[in-house]
Amino acid sequence: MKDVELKMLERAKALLESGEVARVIGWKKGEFIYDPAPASFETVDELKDFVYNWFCGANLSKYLIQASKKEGKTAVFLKPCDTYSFNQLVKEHRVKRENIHVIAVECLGKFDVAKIKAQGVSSIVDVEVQNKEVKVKSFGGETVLNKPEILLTKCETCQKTHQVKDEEIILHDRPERDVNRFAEVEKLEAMTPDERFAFWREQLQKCIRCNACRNVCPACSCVKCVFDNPASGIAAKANDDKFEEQLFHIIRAFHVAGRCTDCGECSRVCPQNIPLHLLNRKFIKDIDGLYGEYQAGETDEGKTPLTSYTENDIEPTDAVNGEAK
Amino acid sequence: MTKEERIDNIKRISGTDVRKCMKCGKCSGRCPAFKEMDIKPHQFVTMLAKGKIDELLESKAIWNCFSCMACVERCPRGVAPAAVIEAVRDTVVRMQGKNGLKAEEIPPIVDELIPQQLLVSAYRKYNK
Amino acid sequence: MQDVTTEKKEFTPNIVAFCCNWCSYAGADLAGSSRLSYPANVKIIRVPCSCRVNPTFVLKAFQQGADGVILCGCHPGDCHYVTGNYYTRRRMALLFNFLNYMGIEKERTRVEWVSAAEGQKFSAVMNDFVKTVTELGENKRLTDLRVKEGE
Amino acid sequence: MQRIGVFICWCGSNIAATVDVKKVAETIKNEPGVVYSENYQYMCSENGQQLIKQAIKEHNLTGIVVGACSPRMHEATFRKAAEEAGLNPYMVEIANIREHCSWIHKDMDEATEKAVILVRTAIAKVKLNAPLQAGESPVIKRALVIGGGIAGIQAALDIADAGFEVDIVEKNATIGGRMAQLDKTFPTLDCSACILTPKMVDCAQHEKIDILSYSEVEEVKGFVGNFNVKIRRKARYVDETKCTGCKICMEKCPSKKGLNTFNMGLNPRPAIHIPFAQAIPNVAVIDPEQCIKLKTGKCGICQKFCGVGAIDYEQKDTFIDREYGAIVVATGFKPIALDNFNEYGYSDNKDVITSLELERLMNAAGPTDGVLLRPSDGKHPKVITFIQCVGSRDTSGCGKPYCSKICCMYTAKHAMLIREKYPDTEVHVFYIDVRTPGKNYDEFYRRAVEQYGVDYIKGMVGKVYNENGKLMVQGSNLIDNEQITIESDLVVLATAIEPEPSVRKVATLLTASIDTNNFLTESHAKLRPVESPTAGVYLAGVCQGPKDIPETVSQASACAAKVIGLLAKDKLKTNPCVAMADENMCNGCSQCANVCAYGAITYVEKEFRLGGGKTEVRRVASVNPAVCQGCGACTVTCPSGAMDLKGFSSKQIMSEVEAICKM
Repeated sequence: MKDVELKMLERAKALLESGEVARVIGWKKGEFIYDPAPASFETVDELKDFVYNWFCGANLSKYLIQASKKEGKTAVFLKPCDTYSFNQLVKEHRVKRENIHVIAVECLGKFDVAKIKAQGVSSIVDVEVQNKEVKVKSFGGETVLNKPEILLTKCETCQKTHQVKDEEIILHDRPERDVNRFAEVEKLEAMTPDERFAFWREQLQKCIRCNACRNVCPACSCVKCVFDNPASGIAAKANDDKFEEQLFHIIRAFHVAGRCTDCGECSRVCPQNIPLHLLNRKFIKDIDGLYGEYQAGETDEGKTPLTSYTENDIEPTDAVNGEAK
Repeated sequence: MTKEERIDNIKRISGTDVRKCMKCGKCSGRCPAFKEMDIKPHQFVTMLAKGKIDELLESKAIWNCFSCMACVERCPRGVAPAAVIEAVRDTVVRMQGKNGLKAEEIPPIVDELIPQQLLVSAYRKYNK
Repeated sequence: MQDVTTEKKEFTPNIVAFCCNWCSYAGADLAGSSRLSYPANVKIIRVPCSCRVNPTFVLKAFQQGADGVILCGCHPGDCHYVTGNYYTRRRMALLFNFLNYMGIEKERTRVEWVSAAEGQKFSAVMNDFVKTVTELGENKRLTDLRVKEGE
Repeated sequence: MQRIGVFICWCGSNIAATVDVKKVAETIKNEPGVVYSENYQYMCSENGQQLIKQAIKEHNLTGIVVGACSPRMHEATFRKAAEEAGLNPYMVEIANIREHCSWIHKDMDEATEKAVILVRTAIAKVKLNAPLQAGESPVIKRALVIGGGIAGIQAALDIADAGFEVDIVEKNATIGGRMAQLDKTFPTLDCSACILTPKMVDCAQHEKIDILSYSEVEEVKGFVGNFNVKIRRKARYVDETKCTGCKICMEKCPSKKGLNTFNMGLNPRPAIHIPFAQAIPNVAVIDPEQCIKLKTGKCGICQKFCGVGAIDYEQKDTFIDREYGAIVVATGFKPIALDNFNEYGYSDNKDVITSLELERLMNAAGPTDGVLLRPSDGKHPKVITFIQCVGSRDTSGCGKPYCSKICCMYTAKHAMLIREKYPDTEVHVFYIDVRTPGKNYDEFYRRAVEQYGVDYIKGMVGKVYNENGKLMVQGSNLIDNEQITIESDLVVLATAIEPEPSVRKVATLLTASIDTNNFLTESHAKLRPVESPTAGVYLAGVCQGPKDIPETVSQASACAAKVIGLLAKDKLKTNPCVAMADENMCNGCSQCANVCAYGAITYVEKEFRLGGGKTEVRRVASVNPAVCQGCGACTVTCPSGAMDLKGFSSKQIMSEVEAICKM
């Protein structure tokens, strides 16, 4: 991972020094190794804080909405999953493709520090990875963990590849993987309606309406959100009843339906650990099942499933009955 | 059972809505047993609709019907005159109390001249 | 405050029907002029096209105490706005599936295509929908309890 | 503060019978915002509207709600009344307490309670109404007529005589339609060609009329006043401008085995042909399925003999794009297929024919040059039996549930003409009811019975079977309560008629509503019988329902009157309830443009002040109010709710939902 970071640093310096770009968007060191934060570097010496390690899970494409409006070009490091969101933002004219210099950066999966801590390791200093083995160095010494167990949820089922790039920094190829990302969704669908209702009641009542999911989601980047627009009739700042907990997440999932690239950021940032990706994946599974395979963000133009139709789509009643287990 | 109840009972057994008949006469036009019948198929439907079941119950026609279902096949309004005739016949047989024809009685009287149709029709008529 | 503990008032569901102005609203009018009755607790809101119905309206109806929401539109291919009902069909198929995924009974929501000449069908659909929702009982899973107890 | 007036109509007893109108008006009085609440027997009457105008002036109302019949009936009436009293017409809302309440509920309390809720819902909406101004859009002064039969011809002539340009698009090689195939017409026994062909010639010679024969409508865009239509000119393989109609090619063409569709397939015709003598345009057409040259590349005889070199085997379909202000649909009808009616033996007996085939047999230009001969052996039929209602009035699923309306009259016509021309022929007619309403119709039918001795039998035919060369027609005679069998030489079936199948495609193109029998639905069965609910589309002839020639012609002229009324205007009021984007909230993500069926949404780059002197250029949607039809698809696709629909805004509908759910 260090070799990739070095190469990225080199490229960032070169791009800034040559003036080809006005800024580079990447990650900067946080307090610890496991909390790097997205950052914009305008000058070479700012780059001393630059970092790219196993904890850089954030999807940087959303920051490009503002960046592409600024003067001069912006370079950005995009992991494979981020590139789908980037394409989707270009398709929706939120990001001007010509203002962005995309550097496709290698990603072999990112770690979830909560999962490492859950295995009893604390005060992590460094991490070394040898394909499936992860050596975690901490004050208490060194422990070896199994990589698949500490991956971010979104990385567990990741089969994504870079969809767009102006240049790339890929030093190790990633093993092919065949995994059913809808397993969880199918498990839920297999439940009875009462069990499903109980499951989601239990999850959604944890929602504190902090809007972290909305603020991080590339597809959820309206100039003014419908929940902040009094003319919409559903404007609200807090969930002061169980209905509004459901309403917020149903409408958010519906708005991103057909546009959500399944980048998993919503679940990653949710402070209450609500598996929000299971909501979006349900829409994705239904769209694939009812209207044909569709992966948002594979291209940067054309219509989405909810803004297109065929003369003989399935009738809603059959869709629901067909689906209901 | 009052007369009204019997009328409704016959209507229910026939399983057909006699008011849908538009009096076109196609059923009678097609009925092979028309000549022997004292009350014709189209009359059955109209008289049942009007509730005049006494004549129907005493009629000879309920026994002449072959149950060949040509009238049901042809009716443009989806009415089933044969079912009405059969319903009246069932009522008469049930009113007699005994079950006219038992299955085991058939083999001895069967010979190769009897058309299959007649056998089925006889069984329908007398075994209730 | 309605006393819930005593013998429950025989449950009559509250149904909101969104009808498109060109076909199903005209179908409802024809059902009216042909005196084809359906339960009084079905109330119709006129929208220019079934594609005007936003999922937020459907959810708002449930929040305000509706027990069933039905959308009526023109038969696909006959839409006055050419493609309106094609989008409705996709949106509602996905929304209903999603509500069902969240445990909301799938019988509470329905889409029916009723043309201006189908008064008979409109009345039959409404009677059937009210019967289905009545058997299902009151909507307890997607509603704002304050609204029910409050006003 | 809102000052809302509510007017509850009795509609005579239609509403008052099951809704306590006084109680409704009383309860509504204490609704917040309501300053005036009245009930009256007939709100739509002159003094009903006077009541509204007075109330608006006296109580200076800011909005009114009328609890009455469906808005589809009198919304325009009440809007006009409000406008005359100085109130913006779009500050009016209708609560449908008749069709959706009084007429379908029997219990007084239940209906009254529902009426109150419906009125309350309308009040909730009117409180959020904004005054709207109808926009304007130009009218293109040209009409399109789809279908060149008598309906299309009559409509085109009337419109053209008013000075407007008209295009007739006819899918066959010649105009004339079904009427051209008839021999005589009831009730006057005029020869059909004699009264039709002069009108066809008028069309051809009228400088305002452009006949596009052998063509079909391919695409329709736009809306009333601004239709943009793409028309496909099918390849004739003959140059219309050169062909003189000399018919040498027809004589020389070796491929003669084709079925003459004009004569209902009763006689053959060559691959290259002119459908009938008086065809307009009098130009040949080649049937590609039958032409040896087009199928195998050999032959080409017609090209050799053509004096003017009009034959062109390379001709391809061409497309033309034209703009129209109004469209008349006159696509006509055809007899139904008789596959479900083998009890009449149509498919296995040549001498069991449909009435349209009889028209051709009796027509001088027909396959037998007007001499009525049996198709099987060409002999004179001595006994002819007619069977009425074949496939009509049939709810069993085999045929059509409706009465085809014209068969009783044309069967009486056929019977009369046969008895007059061949007095020694016996004519029987099996009928269920003879339906000959209107002027001179019943008298016409009675002449067949009383003067020409046609035997009308009240009863229906159960079976037609062939017995040693004779057609045995077995049926019931209900008057004599007998079953009779008539030995006939010829059996004529009065077959049900159905709209031309291609009308379904036309309906989809025009977004005109159509019913399950493929008849186009009129805007209002009694009050607007020749207009489709889709503005700018008019219906003439059997495409709207079974009818005879006199009715078709009057409907065609009615359509023409409507079209002339429309084209006479320079500007058309456009629907103000159109979409509108709030620029401050718009993401410029073009999801809305993706779902707009009319292409009414475009994008502009605009500068927005961010405060602190900084500005930002953003791409925002802008709706063209003249093109937008107000369907609302974009308002739901727009995640942020920036796109909203005037007259049916999200807030209005939300308030309606809230009011309607309140117990």
